[in-house]
Amino acid sequence: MNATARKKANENAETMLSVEHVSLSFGGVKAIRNVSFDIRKGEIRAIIGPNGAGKTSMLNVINGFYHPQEGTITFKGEKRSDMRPHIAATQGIARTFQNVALFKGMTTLDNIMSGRTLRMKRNMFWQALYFGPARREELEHREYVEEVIDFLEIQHIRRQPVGKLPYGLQKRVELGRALAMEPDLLLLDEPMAGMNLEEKEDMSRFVIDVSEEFGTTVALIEHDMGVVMDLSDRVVVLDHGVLIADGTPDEVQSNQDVIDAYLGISH
Amino acid sequence: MLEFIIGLYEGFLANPAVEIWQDPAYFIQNVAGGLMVGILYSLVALGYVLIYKASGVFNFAQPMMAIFATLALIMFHDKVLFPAIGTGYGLTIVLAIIGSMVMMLILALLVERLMLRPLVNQPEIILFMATIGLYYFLEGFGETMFNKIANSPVPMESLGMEIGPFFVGGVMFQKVDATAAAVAAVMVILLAVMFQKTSVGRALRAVADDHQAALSVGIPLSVMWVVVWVVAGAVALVSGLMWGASAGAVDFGMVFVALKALPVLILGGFTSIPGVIIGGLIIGVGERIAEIYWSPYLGDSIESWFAYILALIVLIYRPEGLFGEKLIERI
Amino acid sequence: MFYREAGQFKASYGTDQAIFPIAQDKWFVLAVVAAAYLVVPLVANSYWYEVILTPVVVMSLSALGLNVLTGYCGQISLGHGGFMAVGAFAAFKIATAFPELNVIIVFLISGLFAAFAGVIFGIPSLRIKGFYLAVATLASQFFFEWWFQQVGWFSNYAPSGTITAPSQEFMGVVISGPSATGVVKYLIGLTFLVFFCIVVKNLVRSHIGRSWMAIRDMDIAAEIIGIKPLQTKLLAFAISSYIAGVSGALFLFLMRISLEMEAFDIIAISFPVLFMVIVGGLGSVMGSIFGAVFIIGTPVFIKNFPELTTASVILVLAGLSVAWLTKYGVWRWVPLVIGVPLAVFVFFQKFASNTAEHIVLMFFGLSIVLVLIFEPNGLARLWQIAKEKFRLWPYPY
Amino acid sequence: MARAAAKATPTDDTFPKLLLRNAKKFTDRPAIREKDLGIWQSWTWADVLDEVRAFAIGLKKMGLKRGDAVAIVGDNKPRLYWTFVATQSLGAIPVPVYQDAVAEEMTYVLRHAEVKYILAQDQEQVDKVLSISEDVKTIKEIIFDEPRGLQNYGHGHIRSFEDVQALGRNELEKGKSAEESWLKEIAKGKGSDTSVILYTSGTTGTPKGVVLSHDNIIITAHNGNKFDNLDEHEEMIAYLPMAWVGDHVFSYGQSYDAGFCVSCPESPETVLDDRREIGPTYFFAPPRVYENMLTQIMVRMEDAGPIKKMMFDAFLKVARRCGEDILNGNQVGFGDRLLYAIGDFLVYGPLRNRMGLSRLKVGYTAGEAIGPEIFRFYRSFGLNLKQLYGQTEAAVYVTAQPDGEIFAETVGKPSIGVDIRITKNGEVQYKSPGVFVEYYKNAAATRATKTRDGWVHTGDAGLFDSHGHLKIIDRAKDVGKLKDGTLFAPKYIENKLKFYPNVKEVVAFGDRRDYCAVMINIDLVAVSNWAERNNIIYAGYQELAAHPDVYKMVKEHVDEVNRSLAAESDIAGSQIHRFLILHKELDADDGELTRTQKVRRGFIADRYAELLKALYSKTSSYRISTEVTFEDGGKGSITGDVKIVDMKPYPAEMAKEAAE
Repeated sequence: MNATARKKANENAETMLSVEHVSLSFGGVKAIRNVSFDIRKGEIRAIIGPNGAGKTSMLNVINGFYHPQEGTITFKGEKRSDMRPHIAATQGIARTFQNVALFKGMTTLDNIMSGRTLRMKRNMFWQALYFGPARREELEHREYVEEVIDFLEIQHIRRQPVGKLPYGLQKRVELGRALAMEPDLLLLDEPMAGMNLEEKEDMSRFVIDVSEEFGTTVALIEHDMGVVMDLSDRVVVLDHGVLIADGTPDEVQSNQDVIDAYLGISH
Repeated sequence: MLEFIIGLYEGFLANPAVEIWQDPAYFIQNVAGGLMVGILYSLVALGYVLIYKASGVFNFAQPMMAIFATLALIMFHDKVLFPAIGTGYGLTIVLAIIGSMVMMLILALLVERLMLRPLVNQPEIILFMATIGLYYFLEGFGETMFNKIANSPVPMESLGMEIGPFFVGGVMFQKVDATAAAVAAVMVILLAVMFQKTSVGRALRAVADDHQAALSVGIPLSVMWVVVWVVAGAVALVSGLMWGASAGAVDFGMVFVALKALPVLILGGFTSIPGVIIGGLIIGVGERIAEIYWSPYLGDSIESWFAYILALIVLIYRPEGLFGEKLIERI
Repeated sequence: MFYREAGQFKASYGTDQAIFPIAQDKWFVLAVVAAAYLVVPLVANSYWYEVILTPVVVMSLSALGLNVLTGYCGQISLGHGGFMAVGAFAAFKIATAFPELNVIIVFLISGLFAAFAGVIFGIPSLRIKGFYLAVATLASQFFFEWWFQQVGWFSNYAPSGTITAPSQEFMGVVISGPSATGVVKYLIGLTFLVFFCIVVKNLVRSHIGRSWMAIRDMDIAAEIIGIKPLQTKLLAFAISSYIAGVSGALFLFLMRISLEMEAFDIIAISFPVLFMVIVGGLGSVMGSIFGAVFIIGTPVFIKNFPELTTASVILVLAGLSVAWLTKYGVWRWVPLVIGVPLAVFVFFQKFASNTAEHIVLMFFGLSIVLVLIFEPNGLARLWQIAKEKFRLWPYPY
Repeated sequence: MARAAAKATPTDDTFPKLLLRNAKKFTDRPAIREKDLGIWQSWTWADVLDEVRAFAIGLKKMGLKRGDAVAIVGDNKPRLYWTFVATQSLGAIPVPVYQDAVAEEMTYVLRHAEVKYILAQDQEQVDKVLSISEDVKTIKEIIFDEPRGLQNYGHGHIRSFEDVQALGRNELEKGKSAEESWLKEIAKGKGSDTSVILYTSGTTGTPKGVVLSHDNIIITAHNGNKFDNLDEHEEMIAYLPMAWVGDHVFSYGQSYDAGFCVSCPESPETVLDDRREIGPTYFFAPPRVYENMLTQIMVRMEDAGPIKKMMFDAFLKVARRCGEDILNGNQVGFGDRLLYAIGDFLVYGPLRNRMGLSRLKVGYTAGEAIGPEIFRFYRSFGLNLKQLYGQTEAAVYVTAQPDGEIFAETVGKPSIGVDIRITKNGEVQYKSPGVFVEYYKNAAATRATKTRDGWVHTGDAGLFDSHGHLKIIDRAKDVGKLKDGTLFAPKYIENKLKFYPNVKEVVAFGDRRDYCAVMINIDLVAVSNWAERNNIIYAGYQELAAHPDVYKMVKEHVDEVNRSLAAESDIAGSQIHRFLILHKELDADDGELTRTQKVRRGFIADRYAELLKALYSKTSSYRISTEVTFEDGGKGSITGDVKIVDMKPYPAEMAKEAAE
């Protein structure tokens, strides 16, 4: 199914997340200024913009790592202005980082298993005995994790410590950890940065498959325009913390402000 | 319950206040004494800050270096060559100081080559643990080397230091303490100037900010490290001498007092020279006052932990210390 | 060489996630445990029990506790002796207040007090990281040192502050106090060690352990997958201190019988246990035991075999010079140039009793630095590498 | 004699009936395993019956009829094996297709067999089938095993295995009738029914569809099991192409007959690890697998430390001296036995473990002659490796080596139930219960291969030795003569050279020529490793192949082969006079190798005609440009100078002296 077909399917979908009039500044430096946009259920939403446009800050606001000074965020109908990252996780927001943020001392399997932490309820005493419900729970989650591993085709590195893996695979493991959370909204911060062409193609396929097979809503930051145009249903363009365009890839591509921003013309 | 609170109020606030009111001279004398001790804490802590700022290493062995350097000086001054056996010839104080500094230079070179260089790019916590290893090594090595001269007094006369009390406005001070404080103050000013004004100092600051950047502007990292460890060694020698002078004799047990510099360090912030000065004064005065006025209610020798708890409480509110640089976590 | 893994396939996740998925490993460990229970009591004498065996099991347990906090959760602590002291004093108070209560139960209860203390002093860990935290943990160490000495109630108002483990019989066997035999004390300690090794191993391979390691490896990412930092760290503090408390109680009841607060000070306990964990291997259950064996065994070795010590020190230094062959140029001779005369000198000192202690200090310091340089993951990692070599045998890779 | 061994009775004369029997007899024993999601998922015989029943009834519901052809294409997976028996239970005919077949090969097979239903393992195969569906009008339905990426192939004729099973289960829930009528269908089947059509990969010309009956396969499989005492406790790993007769007979036929469990690897890349995990007791591999394993061992041992290397070499010698005798149960001195036992602990045992063959009861090699040295190497390490000689047309077994009677240069005695005769022109012919029914829709070819009284031409030249063991020299048509009349057996020479780990492929020429000359492919893995150790810098295969040092090394190998040839009086004259190292690796994609990695000598002679000419001239170097096909199907060309080296042959007598 191509992007246009998906777009049609999503047009009437409900809004999963909406960002309203959000501003964020660090000690006087304004990172985001009065930005509003929404993400619909099931779509792939790209956030693009030149360096320093505030894209990563935007993701950090969405998953509670930064606290905006102004504005609100409505996620699944619940309005908030502030939140802690682990609460965002509880509500169904997962993310990956621009510079891979894996647990270097753990294996691929353990890294992805750690994505299931929120769903594991057995207390310490059962765990200490590794018996009964705790063991069953652990094995059930292992099964789900194995499906993620299968999905991302990383069986062969299952038992390897992630610290020693090549960069492209690390990114894949990180995506795996986010998927293991079974999130409603998946935030990907430059999932293809630093990859070669083949790895980029693989990653694009995974992103599309995630959207189609799991029905996960995806918001991604990406520099590679080709990738963005292929993958995404709708695009938000930020420049110097200001939203300068919002629409389908085609609309955005022909927007004069966007072209200027990318050519470096100051306003 | 109410009685308990009243008890607390009386014990910790009312009664001390009354006592202070009744005998202000005693209070002032204690404050002054606390300040003197505090400046010595600051001096030891300064050694930590120097090394941390320049190389990112939290050198746990700093107090051990102080004792080591001081004992080396005493050795050179007293019985050079075979201290462990107890024979040999004494040197003049100037030569002894030079000898001691040469030893610190050798130590710095060895540490840089054999410990820091292989551990470059390791997490700070690993380097920290390595310095605990250095601490043990220096203690074992020093105890073996200086077996016969441990517990010797600092050669006060040769250093031109006087013993005995003096009075300022009816408040009594020890000359030793005053000398120590004065030396410490001079030391601090010298270092501050060096860091701010000289090219070496600027280079050191560059190294601390960013190893890569420092390399790219052509500063040889290893040289800088040796320089800073030698400077820290000098600070260690001075602080060891001052501690030894006020304590009467130098031995490895002194290290516990010197560890008091740690809360000073975290209170002031690892990276701030003014921070450790003020931190040292706060802790020096704080623990003396607490000891004097609160021990009737808490028990004796509160000093042993007061500094730590004070630092801990400050840390909860300011994790980077009073003057430390605020860490902004970026992802 | 010993491994014959072909045919050991896993048909369920249960077998795949076993502690020892390879049959040979499982049998080897079971054999070692069986030997510790059955063979050791047949051959050991009281010197061995007092100087090596009981100290090793007790300190292994203590190191295991610290490994939970530092090795798995990444929170470095210099206050471990304080928590052990809490356990020891709690056990002493409970055992003297309720003489009827079985000491085994006393040990388990006294751990709770230490766990509580651990949680209190762990609270700052939410905001303080790295060596700021390390220094902060010293606060607990010094505070408890002072407290237990200052308040007579803790030592039942003994004038010197000395506490002594009371005697108790269980099913006709003296299991605590001065008259308990070495073998009984050793077996009790061993049982505690084995039990807590299993508990910790199970915890660290569960989601709890993964949360700890996540916090250790990258706390920001951990938070983003929904791990609550404070809760997770406090749990590590609690479990670490609990085990420390139990080991403190064992330290009093099985090892020292009679002690003062100084026995738990930073030089006597906190640093050595930290060394055990570093040398043995951060984040390894097995490593805690290796570390304890190394740190406890080395002084005994040095005291008993001075000639061998001198020889092996020289050998190690020479080996070091060779190992640094390509890396450090002429500097590689430094360990030899300094070390050999020193070793010889020390040997001719005939090991005056305090000299031996100083040698031990030097040796510990040196081994920490060497371990950090050459194998930051400690002896446990070396063990792993050896195992891997045997699995691949005769292939080199 | 042939019929005497036949044991098929009406109750278990077809695979579906065997399945019913096994589900009853071995109910809870594992029947098949697959490494999936990190562990070995297992199905018992009862489970398999359950899965197959649902699938078969689903297929029936979809309209599969007796006699319809069902193609099966993909890697070895349980569901693909189940499709065989499910198809057979309805009287339809399974047609396995090589999973790496390119579109045109596949089109040919699907059209020729008039395939109506296709079981494609994954998206890749489905895409391939879809790409040719225009050309194969008979296709009605595509069923896939692995749903990954196939969610949106949303038209009615593509569905998942589960969907078909759901159809069947739905029927089964409605009442007993569905199952009863299925059982009735099974009962209708008889031994002489067509069981499977296997398309031969075709060394020459278009593939031929070999029709094998249930009797063919079941009786042969049963005899094979009896020959090696295989029972339900065996473990084996299915990793060879399902369209190849070997896999069909070993992993399907013998498994269903004996009731043992077959394990399917996670993916083709993980076969080695999977084999190590399973530890098969019964193992089959073509010689190249053993060659690769040996190369791997030698290469890795080269990197071992000096002490380890010394130990390895020493025990290698011990094994060479007495290993085979110990395995064969011959008299061996105590000293050697002791040394061998130590060697077993230190070297042989661990190596068997690394290869995953610790538990091996019997291992076979066939398809091509294996180098005697390689063969002996494995046997001396305590692995009961044996050779067999077989053909698709015979449902594999023609001859096999019985335990204890192993001679490296022969392929053993006639298998149970097989009669063999050797014709005057040296060709081996056989007659057995496994002899195929016919070539599908190709009566002419059938007639050309199978005589009216049931003897089959093998096309191989061979002879019986004094022990009554068959010795295959070469393809009957390939054995030739040099101009001076000396016998020239190209494969014999090629295999001798291929024993060296550095040599991957060899093509020998000499028939009706003045002398023997060879083209060589070096083994990139082995040689690059060697190059690394010797600090030889190279950019790729071509540069490495042309390197003077590599030439020097290969020259030594050729010289040794010449010396050994000189010792054999009949063929001493066919020593290698000139050789060259090819500038590119021979590749199946370029048609230089068959899909089973056999050298296509004639094709190569045409393709490199200029080089061949150079071999038989005086030139010492030739510049050649060759077109190559890349993995993605694109084309390109490789150009380079190829050096040709002259060899000095040994006089027959002198070589003998040297050998003594």
